[in-house]
Amino acid sequence: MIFLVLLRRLAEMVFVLFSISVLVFLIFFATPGADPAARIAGRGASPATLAAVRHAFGLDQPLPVQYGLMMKHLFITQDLTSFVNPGQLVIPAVLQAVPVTLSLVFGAAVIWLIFAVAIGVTAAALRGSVIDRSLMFLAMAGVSMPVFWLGEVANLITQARFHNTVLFSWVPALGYVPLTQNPLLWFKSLVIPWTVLAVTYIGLYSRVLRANLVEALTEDYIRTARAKGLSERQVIFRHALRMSLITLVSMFGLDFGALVGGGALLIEVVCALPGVGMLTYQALQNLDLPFIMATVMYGAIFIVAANTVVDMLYLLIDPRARGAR
Amino acid sequence: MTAPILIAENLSKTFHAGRRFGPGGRQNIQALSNVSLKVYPGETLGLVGESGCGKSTLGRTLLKLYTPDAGKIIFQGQDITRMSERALRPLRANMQMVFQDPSASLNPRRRVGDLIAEPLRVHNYGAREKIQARLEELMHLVGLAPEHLSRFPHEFSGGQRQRIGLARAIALNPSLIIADEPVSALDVSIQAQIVNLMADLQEQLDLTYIFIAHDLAVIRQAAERVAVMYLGVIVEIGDTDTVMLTPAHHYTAALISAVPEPNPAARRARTILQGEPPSPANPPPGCRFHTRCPAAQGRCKTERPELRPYGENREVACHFPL
Amino acid sequence: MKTIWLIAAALLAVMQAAHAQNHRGGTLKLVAASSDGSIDPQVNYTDQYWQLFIVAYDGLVAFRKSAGSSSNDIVPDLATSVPAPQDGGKTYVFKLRQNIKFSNGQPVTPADVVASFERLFKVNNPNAGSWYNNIVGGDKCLTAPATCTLPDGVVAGDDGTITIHLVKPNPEFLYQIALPFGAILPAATPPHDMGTIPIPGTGPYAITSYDPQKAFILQRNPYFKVFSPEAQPDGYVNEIDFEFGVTGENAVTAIENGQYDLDMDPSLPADRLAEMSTRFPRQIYINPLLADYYAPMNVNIPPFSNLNARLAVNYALNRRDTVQIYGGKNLGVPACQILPPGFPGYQPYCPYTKNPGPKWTAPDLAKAQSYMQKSGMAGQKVTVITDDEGVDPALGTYLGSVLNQLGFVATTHVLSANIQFNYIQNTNNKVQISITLWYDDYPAPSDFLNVLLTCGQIHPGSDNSVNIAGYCNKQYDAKVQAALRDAITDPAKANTEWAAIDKQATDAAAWATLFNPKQLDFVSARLGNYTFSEQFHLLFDKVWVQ
Amino acid sequence: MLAFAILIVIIAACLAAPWYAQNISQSDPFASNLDGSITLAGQPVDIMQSADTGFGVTPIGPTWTQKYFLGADDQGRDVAARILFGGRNSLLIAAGATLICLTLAGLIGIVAGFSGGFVDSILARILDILWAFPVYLLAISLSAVLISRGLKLGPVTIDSDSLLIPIAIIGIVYVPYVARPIRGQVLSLARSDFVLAAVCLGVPRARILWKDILPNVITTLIVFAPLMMALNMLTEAALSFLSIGVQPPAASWGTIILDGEGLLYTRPAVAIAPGLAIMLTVVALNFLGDGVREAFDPRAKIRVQK
Repeated sequence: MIFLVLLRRLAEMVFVLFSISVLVFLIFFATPGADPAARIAGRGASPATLAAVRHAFGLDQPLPVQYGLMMKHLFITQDLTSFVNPGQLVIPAVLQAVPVTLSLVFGAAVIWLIFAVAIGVTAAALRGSVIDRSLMFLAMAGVSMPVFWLGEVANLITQARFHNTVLFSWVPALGYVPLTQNPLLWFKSLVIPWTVLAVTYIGLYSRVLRANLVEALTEDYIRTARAKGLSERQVIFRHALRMSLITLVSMFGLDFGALVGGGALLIEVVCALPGVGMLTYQALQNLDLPFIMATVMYGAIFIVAANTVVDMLYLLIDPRARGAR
Repeated sequence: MTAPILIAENLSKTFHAGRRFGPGGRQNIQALSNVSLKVYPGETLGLVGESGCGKSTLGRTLLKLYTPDAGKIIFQGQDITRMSERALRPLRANMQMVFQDPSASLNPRRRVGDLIAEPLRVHNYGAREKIQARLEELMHLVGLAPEHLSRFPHEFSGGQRQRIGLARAIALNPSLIIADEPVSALDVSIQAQIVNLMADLQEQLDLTYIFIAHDLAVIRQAAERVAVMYLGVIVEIGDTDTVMLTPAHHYTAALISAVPEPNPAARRARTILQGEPPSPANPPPGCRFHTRCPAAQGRCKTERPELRPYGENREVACHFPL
Repeated sequence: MKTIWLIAAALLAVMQAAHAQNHRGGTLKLVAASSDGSIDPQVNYTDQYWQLFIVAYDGLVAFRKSAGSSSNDIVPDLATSVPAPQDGGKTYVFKLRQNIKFSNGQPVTPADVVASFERLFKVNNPNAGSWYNNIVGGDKCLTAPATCTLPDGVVAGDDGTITIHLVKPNPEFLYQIALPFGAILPAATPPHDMGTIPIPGTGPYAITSYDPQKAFILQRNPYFKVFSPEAQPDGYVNEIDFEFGVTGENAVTAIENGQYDLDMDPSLPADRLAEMSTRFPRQIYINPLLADYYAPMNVNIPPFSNLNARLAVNYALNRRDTVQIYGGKNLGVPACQILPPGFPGYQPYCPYTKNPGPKWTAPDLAKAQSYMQKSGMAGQKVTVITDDEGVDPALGTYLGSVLNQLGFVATTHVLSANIQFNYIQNTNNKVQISITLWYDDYPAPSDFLNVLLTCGQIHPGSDNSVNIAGYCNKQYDAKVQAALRDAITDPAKANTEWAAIDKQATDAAAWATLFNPKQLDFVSARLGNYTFSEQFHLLFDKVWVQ
Repeated sequence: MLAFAILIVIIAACLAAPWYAQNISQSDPFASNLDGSITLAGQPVDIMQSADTGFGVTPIGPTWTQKYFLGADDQGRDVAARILFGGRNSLLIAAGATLICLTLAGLIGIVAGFSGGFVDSILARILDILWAFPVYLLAISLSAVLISRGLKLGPVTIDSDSLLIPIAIIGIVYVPYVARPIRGQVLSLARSDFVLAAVCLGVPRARILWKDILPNVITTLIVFAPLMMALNMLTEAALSFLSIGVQPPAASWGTIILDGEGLLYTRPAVAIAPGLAIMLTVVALNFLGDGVREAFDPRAKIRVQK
């Protein structure tokens, strides 16, 4: 049965990806200043040269044929090359960027989960108190900050204003150092981006967790647990938290997928991390269709895959979902 | 006997649950299978059975809220089975429904007056003043104060809400009301009030009821005739007293014996049903009850018993009736 | 006396050699925000990569590798001497040097030269249709690049001579083949854009790897021996690493910390200039560029189809403000005319100023307003198209503000730097006014006055229509042709003609020239022997890092 | 309701922008002022201050006086006045996009959920596609096209510098986020007893939609409104920061952050102030959203009744 579901999901995914690729393709060709031939040929090329380039790159073919060729190069022969950096293979470039994005998102995820659970549980345990209210206000502030702005401010503080103080003198210059090259530097160079990226999610998750916990604490089974003489802490940790985490897990799946799929674009740009988001950003800046296509496909795959995984998890966790839908 | 107000002939209805390639695949749930029924003017026909047996589906199909896959519905001599919603609209005034959960069937965002006036407006009852007068009259009929017209449903108790539901149902002077478990969501004391109110209204307004319930006690109180359903099939139909006292179908017997008897002396040997009812998605062949029937024999497994007359005013679908 | 001189000379030579020995070695580390396309020298048309190509490839002739204006001179490179034109300027005979090897060990032969010229067409060189098609057979190659041969155009003789025949005389031919496009490559080089795959060359360095996401690396060419010190001296550093992915602010910090030697991006972050100049004054080099920052105005669509409107803009522009935006008075010189200072044919000329004369002093707002009134264009909507790189958005915003003050209703659109230059050229986009920058390709006035302002450079509907203003004047074109003809026989006369043409173009006000920018290089503390060529900027084979 | 009060103050302040520019800062926040000067403590001070070395020009920093309260940007314009003007655009775009998003999402959700069948499948597919399209990629791609060429759709022509473009783009990208829950709600409403009851009463479908379904959907949309507006505000800032939102000389908080990015090391106030403005507004909107949800959400109400 699971196999059938997967099959159906796969078909849906292919359809969605196909539509997105067509959309991207059309948007690109509708964009002025995006004549790839002119950019491949270089500045000042004469019309005859332009025509020759157009022919050499198959850009004089009808759009559907061009689309088909591009898809063939992207998925079948996997030798799609850039329009802007001729000869540059698209797929290795994306694969090269993935570890950067994964490093960024993984680290941030660890931070945000730890802090969100800590804050959420604290606030729920102390619900109604001043601490609860301040924590929730801070969480809301975290959700409400433009992430690129926070990144800029963090850079200002750690790279310039207070770089020479004890507090931030350890912060290396912006950029990415591969884990394999220098683990310590890898860690140091990612701490600030991790924190910046985590702030929004800490806010979001801690608020959701607190709300769930508070609601769970009014449920019957919690009352039973209390009646059995369990302490408040035991009630929260053994019972309420376990149920509330299910919501968090599904949120986490979707957010993680979106971020790995290129959602961390702004933070990568601001912190100069050469991840998938940065690659996407540059491709869009360059209007480099092969790259745009590859990164959008990659991002969409992650988003759809994350959706599927979350749905599957739901099926596993919650048997009721199986009959329904 | 007068002509039936409503005739159902061989109604079948199958629901499709799930998507073809969805989790669990596509399921065909046969909610009604060859159901035939006649309802006579002025009577109350009880419809009883376990939950999931298709009685609500039958009620809704009779009102064309669901379109049957096969069979015929004849209401006041007109075949409404294939009628368009537009053509049906005038007839809707004559057939109404009362729902189980009045808090769900009354839009919580609309005022009571608005809710009750809805059918009047839709069927062009008349000018605003005329409607207002009718509203007050209706409130009076169901035992509510006219001042309550401007309130929202959630400001009422369950029983009061069901009265509102009744007021809306009778607003257009229908001939037939299908009441789908109208009291099962209510406290027992309130149940009796509503059942009595319905009886009063029946008398005053010359109503015909189909009264759906899973509670035999309520049926016994409210209905003159009763139809017993099991897995989308009517297994027994007849006068309430006859059916209750001398059930002919083994399922009816089991159902009745499950009811706690207030008088210990009258306690009979109880037929306890074994196991869960089979899934309507995959009903057993032959007699649908044979998997749980104490008297089942080989024939029951293959041959489906038809509803056949059995005594006076009674029909039973069983190869080996009691 | 003589002996003393000899001893002194010998001593000096030894000292110099020791000097060279001391500084030899190390890795020059360059950095930029992003890569710049193909590393095929016959394809890539960017200043950044040209700067690297000239230490890896040679043409028959080259620009002299030296500081100052002598860097505009043509010197022999793979050819033994710079040939004088024959046959009224239609024939050039080169003699190829012997015993020169490519970085893959193969010798350079006349066949390589012939193949390299044919390859220009096969790879669709951007100037194949505007420069090199003047070689006999070039036009045919243009229509069928794949099968291009130049049997009557580039002829290899038995004695190691190469004879090139042109369709018509061209005073700029030697310049055109001295650029990296004219690089002589092995005949076996595949006849398509090699993209990211290095091609062997003859310079002191050879490209060893290129990843547009990461780095461009050159190492010493083991087969290189100095054959023409003026054109191709030996380099000091052993390796040149050019890394990508570090943007302005971070690059400055990294150079301050000595992690890199030079930021290759054209403009440095404006808000760091003051800090750099006060903290690290000795690491800053300023050199004038043969370039114009200008605002081309489309003379074919309103409101700038009206001469008075164009004049109004020219009079109203406070060019000092634009220099302020660019980074201050030391980084740019206000200008009104087309040709940059120091260019052949340059005669200082500025009509659009308070006191018209050779120099711009201040805007003349009264005149601007009166021209504006005459134009009747007040209230017209105008969109300034600028790019998002460096100070360009700020210049665009400023221009918009000036237009608004004049009475237009102006907004500024910021497009990605990677598309803006193509976008403003395409007539379909109906760009009214924009901000752009033009560097010379080589020191000939035609590179501005012919390329940017003649009818032949307008290609409607194409992304390559470099006469952005769409200025087309038959009489002007005739003058340009005359000057081009005279340049072959009488360069001095031609320069006088160019000065007049410059004046005419300036008066037509198809542009509002803003200023001539200067190149600010912020280098690491260890970088020495900074040598700035007017053609190719910092020469990497001249600098040392230890 | 503190949140609401804060919002009102912010909106009022932004509405007062022209008054501020005219009477307090006395400068045109849209005109470059590169060679102007002001008098500070009796001394004339250049607005754009050239470094002694002749390299680099630094705008004046916060004066904390009525003129150039927060200093100048790289065009010598009064940042405080620009923030007030920018706030108008930021709020307008966020509100406009919210309106578009909710209208579209409501329509799609209702049509999909209520008509079911083929139409529903088509609409659900479209939502799936938009959903899987990474938000920023979609926004950036659309902006790249629209900002540079404007939009011509039959009789409708939108100038490329029109605020409608960012409004439309931001409005569209979040449609699936709202349309999906709305569709779900309509689906369950369409199967609810009270809709069945209405059918039974012979109420025409259109009237059921209008009287029974729409009011419920609108309530949900109202609950969504402040939250979407907060989200749109952040998105607008991000797009403008990538210079594909509001185009100069018009300003929004996002473009001012972008202006400030180039001055981050010397004049951080230019970038920090609009960021704080965004944060304050979005916090207020989010709290307002919580308030609205508590006021409207039936579950919350039941809890109150208990």
